[in-house]
Amino acid sequence: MSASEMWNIFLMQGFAGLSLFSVLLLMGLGLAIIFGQMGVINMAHGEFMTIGAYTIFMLSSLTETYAPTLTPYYFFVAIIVAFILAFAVGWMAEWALIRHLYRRPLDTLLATWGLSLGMQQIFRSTFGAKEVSPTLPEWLLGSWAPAEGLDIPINGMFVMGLTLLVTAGVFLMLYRSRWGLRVRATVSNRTMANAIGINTKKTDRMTFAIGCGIAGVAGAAFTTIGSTGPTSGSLYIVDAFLVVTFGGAASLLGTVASAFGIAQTQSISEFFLTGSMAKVLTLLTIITILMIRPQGLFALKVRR
Amino acid sequence: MSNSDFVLAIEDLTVSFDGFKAIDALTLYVDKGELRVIIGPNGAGKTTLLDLICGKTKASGGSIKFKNNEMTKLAEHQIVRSGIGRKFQTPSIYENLSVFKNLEVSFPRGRGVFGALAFKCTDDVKARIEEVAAEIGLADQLNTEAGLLSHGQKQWLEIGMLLMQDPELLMLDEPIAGMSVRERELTAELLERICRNRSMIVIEHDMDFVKKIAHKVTVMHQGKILAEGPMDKVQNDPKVIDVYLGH
Amino acid sequence: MSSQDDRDDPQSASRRNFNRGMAALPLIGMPTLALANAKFPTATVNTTKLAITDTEVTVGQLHSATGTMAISETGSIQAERLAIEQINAMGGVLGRQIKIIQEDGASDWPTFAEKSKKLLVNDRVAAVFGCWTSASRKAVLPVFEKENGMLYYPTFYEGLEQSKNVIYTGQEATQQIIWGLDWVQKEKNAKSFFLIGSDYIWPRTSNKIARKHIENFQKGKVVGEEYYPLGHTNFNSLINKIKVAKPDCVYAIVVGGSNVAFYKQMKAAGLTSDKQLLLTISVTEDELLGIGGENCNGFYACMKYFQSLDNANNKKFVDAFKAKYGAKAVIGDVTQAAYLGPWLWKATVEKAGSFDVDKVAAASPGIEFKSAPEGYVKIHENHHLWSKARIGQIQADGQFKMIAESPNLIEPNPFPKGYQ
Amino acid sequence: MDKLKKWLGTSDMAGIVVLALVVFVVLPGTVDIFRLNLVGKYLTYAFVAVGLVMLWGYGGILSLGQGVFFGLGGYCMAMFLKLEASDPISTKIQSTPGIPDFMDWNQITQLPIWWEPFRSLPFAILALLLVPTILAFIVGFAMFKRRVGGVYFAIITQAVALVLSVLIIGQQGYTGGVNGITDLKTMLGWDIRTDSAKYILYFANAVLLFGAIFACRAVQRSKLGTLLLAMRDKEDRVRFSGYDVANFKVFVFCLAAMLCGLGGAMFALQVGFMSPSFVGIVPSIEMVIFAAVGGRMSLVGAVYGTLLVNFGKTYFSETFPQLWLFLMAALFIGVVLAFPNGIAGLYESYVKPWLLKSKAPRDTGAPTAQVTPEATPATPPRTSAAPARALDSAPSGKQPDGVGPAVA
Repeated sequence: MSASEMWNIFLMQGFAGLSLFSVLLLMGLGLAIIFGQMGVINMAHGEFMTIGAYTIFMLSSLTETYAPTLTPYYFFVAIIVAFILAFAVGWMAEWALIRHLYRRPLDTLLATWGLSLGMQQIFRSTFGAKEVSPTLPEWLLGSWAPAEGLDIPINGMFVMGLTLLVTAGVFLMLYRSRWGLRVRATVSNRTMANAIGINTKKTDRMTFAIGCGIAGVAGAAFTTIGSTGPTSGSLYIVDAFLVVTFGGAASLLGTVASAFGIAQTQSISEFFLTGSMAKVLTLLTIITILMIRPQGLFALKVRR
Repeated sequence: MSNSDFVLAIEDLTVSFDGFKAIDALTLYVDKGELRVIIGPNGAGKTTLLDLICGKTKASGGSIKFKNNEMTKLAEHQIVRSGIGRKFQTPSIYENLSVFKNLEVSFPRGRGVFGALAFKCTDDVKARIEEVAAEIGLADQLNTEAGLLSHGQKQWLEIGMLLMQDPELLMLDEPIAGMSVRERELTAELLERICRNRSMIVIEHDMDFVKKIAHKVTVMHQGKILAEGPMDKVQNDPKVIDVYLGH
Repeated sequence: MSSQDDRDDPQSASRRNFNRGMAALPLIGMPTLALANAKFPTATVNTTKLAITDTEVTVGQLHSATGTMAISETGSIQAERLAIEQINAMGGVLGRQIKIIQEDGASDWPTFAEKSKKLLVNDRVAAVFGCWTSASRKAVLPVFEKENGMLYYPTFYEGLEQSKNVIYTGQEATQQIIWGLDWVQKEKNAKSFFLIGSDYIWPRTSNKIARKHIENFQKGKVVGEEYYPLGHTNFNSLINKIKVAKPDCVYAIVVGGSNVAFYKQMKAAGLTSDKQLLLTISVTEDELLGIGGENCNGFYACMKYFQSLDNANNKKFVDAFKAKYGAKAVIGDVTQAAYLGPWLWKATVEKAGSFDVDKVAAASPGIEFKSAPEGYVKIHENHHLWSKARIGQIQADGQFKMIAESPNLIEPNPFPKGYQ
Repeated sequence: MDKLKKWLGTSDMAGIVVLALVVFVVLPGTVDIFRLNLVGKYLTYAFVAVGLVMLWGYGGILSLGQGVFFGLGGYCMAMFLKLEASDPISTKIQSTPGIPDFMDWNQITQLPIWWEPFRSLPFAILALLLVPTILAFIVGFAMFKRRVGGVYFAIITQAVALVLSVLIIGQQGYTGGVNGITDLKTMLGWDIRTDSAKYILYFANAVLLFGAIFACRAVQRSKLGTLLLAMRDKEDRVRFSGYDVANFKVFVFCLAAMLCGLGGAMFALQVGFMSPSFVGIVPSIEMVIFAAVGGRMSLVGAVYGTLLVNFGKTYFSETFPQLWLFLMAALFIGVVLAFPNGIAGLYESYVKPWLLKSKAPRDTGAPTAQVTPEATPATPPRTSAAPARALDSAPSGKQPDGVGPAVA
């Protein structure tokens, strides 16, 4: 194998790691907000992603039927719609379910697990048990080949760009907006936040819904690289939780770092080992590190 | 000076949280049988100091010697077993259990897993529980669920739980906070009685109460000791006045 | 949507479809009904207390309607129901209408075992059409052997099994693998192969057979063999490994949701059919629904049936299927194999003149079904089917175009010597 | 009659006796052997639920990896049974007779060394109890000593479950892969597939289950049980009363794991196979719901919960196949929102007062009698997002004026 080929593989493998990183980060972000900031274990996170995926499917079918000329562009609109739909469902879920359970984090786990079962069955009844394939814009598929033998996946770049955008957005919102201030105040001292006039209930609902909305965006973006079916979202849930926990739950920066670390470990070990063993190795590494450092990579040090 | 004369000898103790020095090179000695009161404005590091002594917080530097044994490297339960008892700021009792069970659980026997499995509430345990219950004024409440007690009674119960272990050093964090006047008086009497054969460290804000119980007073400010001595001397110390009234 | 039809109220659905079946098929059976029962009194056709009356015979249907496997098993449920309705419209089996008890295995193997036991012990069904994954079959097999039931199993599978109590209407591994590999070697001049699979028994066993065949018989080379956990969604590293190894042919046995991720990422990495030859035995029309034909067009699949097969039997079958389940419904290899089950059972019962499982099992070898959508099939001594292998090329519309077909029926060989 | 009512209302033995009647008399007397075998299968899950009452209800530790231990116990048993079923004569069509069929399919020509000891039943029994316990010890020791708790523990156990299921599926030559270990036939020559064997196994299983309940009850009534409750409430107070809190948590985690192992082994015996589908995350969470439905504080309730959920699952999936997932969802949500203490809680708050209408003193000493609806089941770990207490703040809010103590 020639040096340039080696170099190409090296570049593509590096990109594979980055692309996995953005996938993990994008699915972890919504959870980082819900789990990290609010302490709610949302087992239905995957199903909120599925909402996003089915939104793409519905809009692609609509576009194909009514406005085929718009096919190359509907995707951007669809992502926004995915956010809105998942946000709305999240809003309702918080109102109906989550708000009663803030004092019992482990019970949110059971309740949202139930929610996820119900949502899966709704998807199944609405869209059928079989997987569907949304028609994606042609420009999103395929690869960009800047040099002979070097193929950079366009969908990978798209997901990466989207992740960058969403992450920046979350950081801005959390650290530069009134909402972010309210969320952080509520997280660090709920009673106090209440006392100084923050409507913590509203903040909670908003936070949960935004987390769900981001999950919807992630689900929408993943239609470019994965499947769309009633149980597609559940494929991501454990990975998402590990990313957030490993990063140190309350720290967004930790989520970013942990997504990066896990992605690199997995993608490099996958290259040198077989797929199953790479998965085992990655998980064992995470578990071991979490055992040694249970607070995750980034944690606040405060007096308790 | 030899440390061995003191029950507790703290030297050069330092702890920092992300660069903020909550306790800064603090040195403090407590005599046998002494009742020491620590006062100081909010954020002075009083509670942190207790946390450090009982092992809840790990020191960044310095030493804590209890009966001439180093405590900083020990785990919390080892520190307790060597004779240090600590009461928390808010009453920390087992609300779901009866008063009797609260005291029984605190009895220093069967502390290992299998010891606890084999533990029997024998007559000597019962006698001890009744004795302590009488001391803290809860003798007729033994079967009450602890969560139903009044705030003051909860504070006493926690003190009682510590007494079950018969510690040589007892540390109380604001024992009379939230108590009525009558309860305060009773608490003061209680502390005086239980102090007879052990040393105590008490954190308190109420100056009348402090005056009533303290043998010696230590004033803390910004993680350091500002003044130390009998109450009347400390009260007139200009530095102390400055800290309390200045800003 | 379309796939939900089968889960409507079964009564109304079957009545509706019954009428359709009546319209579609000649009414030869009806007049003979009374006569048949006189000819086949219940006491003689049913000596083992199966749930059979003078007018009715009960069979079981055991698939996952829920859970992760529902994606795959829905087609089988539909096809079996269609076949049974058609049989009923023709007068049933030995003059008896077939009644179905459907159970949900819920993608959970112990549930399959539990439900199979319920069907055999409590419901005393004469035959069961069901299972999809090897794991579910392995879970129910001891139950069928112990309670002496009859299972018609539709999926192509790894082989290494043969039971008196099972008729395997899909292909076993060698039937699907060997001819296909020979075809890519001969027609596409493939000498080096990269084997990929989801990590469980069917892909692993199939790849083992493929490897033996490539190395020992074709004198070719296997340049890589990789397995990924079920549900894995990230294949970029694997794709880079393929790029490093540069095989003439990628041999892919990825299943479930992973399939979609694999082909989408292959395309995104530039490994499209004009650059890379790929042969799969795990992608049927059902999987293409999820993957999207445009994401893997030009790749090849080897199996015994494609919806686009051009023969009269198949045309009738596809029309009936679409009439019942909607014009958008697709039919994959397993769906067709599931459709064979009830028909083969009917033929066998009629040959044996009895519903007794022992007699049905004994009468099975040699049973032919000439109007099978795939052409012609025959049950072998070993309870598998003789069938052809076919190569289809994936089209952008989610259908296959048949490129080649084995000249003769291939003999099933579940315990292939030299491949173990 | 009144006496009976009173006894039913006051003694926690009453629940056990009623359950024993149901399991030993009513069910075997009314249902056929097929359904009874199903009940037997459910009762093996009840071991897990009983373990969860100890671990989750009492210890406040929620593990989402109990399936791991159930699976390990089951695999230990299944390995023994499989070796017995793989004698050279009945496996003579294999290329290597005398080894389990799935090994032969995977070109393994010799029994792996770590399979060898499983030819011995005593070893297998020891292993099915100890393997889960030891794994629980390692995981528990590492985590509890570092004070990982609550949500974090749940997520890490989930990851452990994932690792183990990927491993078992990936190493199919040694484990049977996704199919599991199937076609188990005899134990020491005794055919476990016959109806009479099913009866015997059902009763053996029930006896073991009651043994487990009594053992757990003994633990609950010991000081250790009180300590567990105390720890769940105020972990720091227990620690500063001189107890090494982690040890107690490790103990109860090991206890629960051992019960799971036992349940898994009984499962393999009664159902005749073992598969990795128990090891994963989904079954582990389902097992938690058994305990939740029954009442996380009640051993007997956990058994009822297990039976109820599984009957429901079987019934609804037979009768309304497309509705049963909704019903499961409703069950999860309903139990958490409306009945946090499950069946046992309903019994406590409705049946018991009715039984006690003729006024009887309440036994306050027994921990089983205390059920607090709002109790937080676990304290968050030190690093969780729980708000830090403000430095040196005095307790706020009005406190009720207490009655003065009777200090003489």
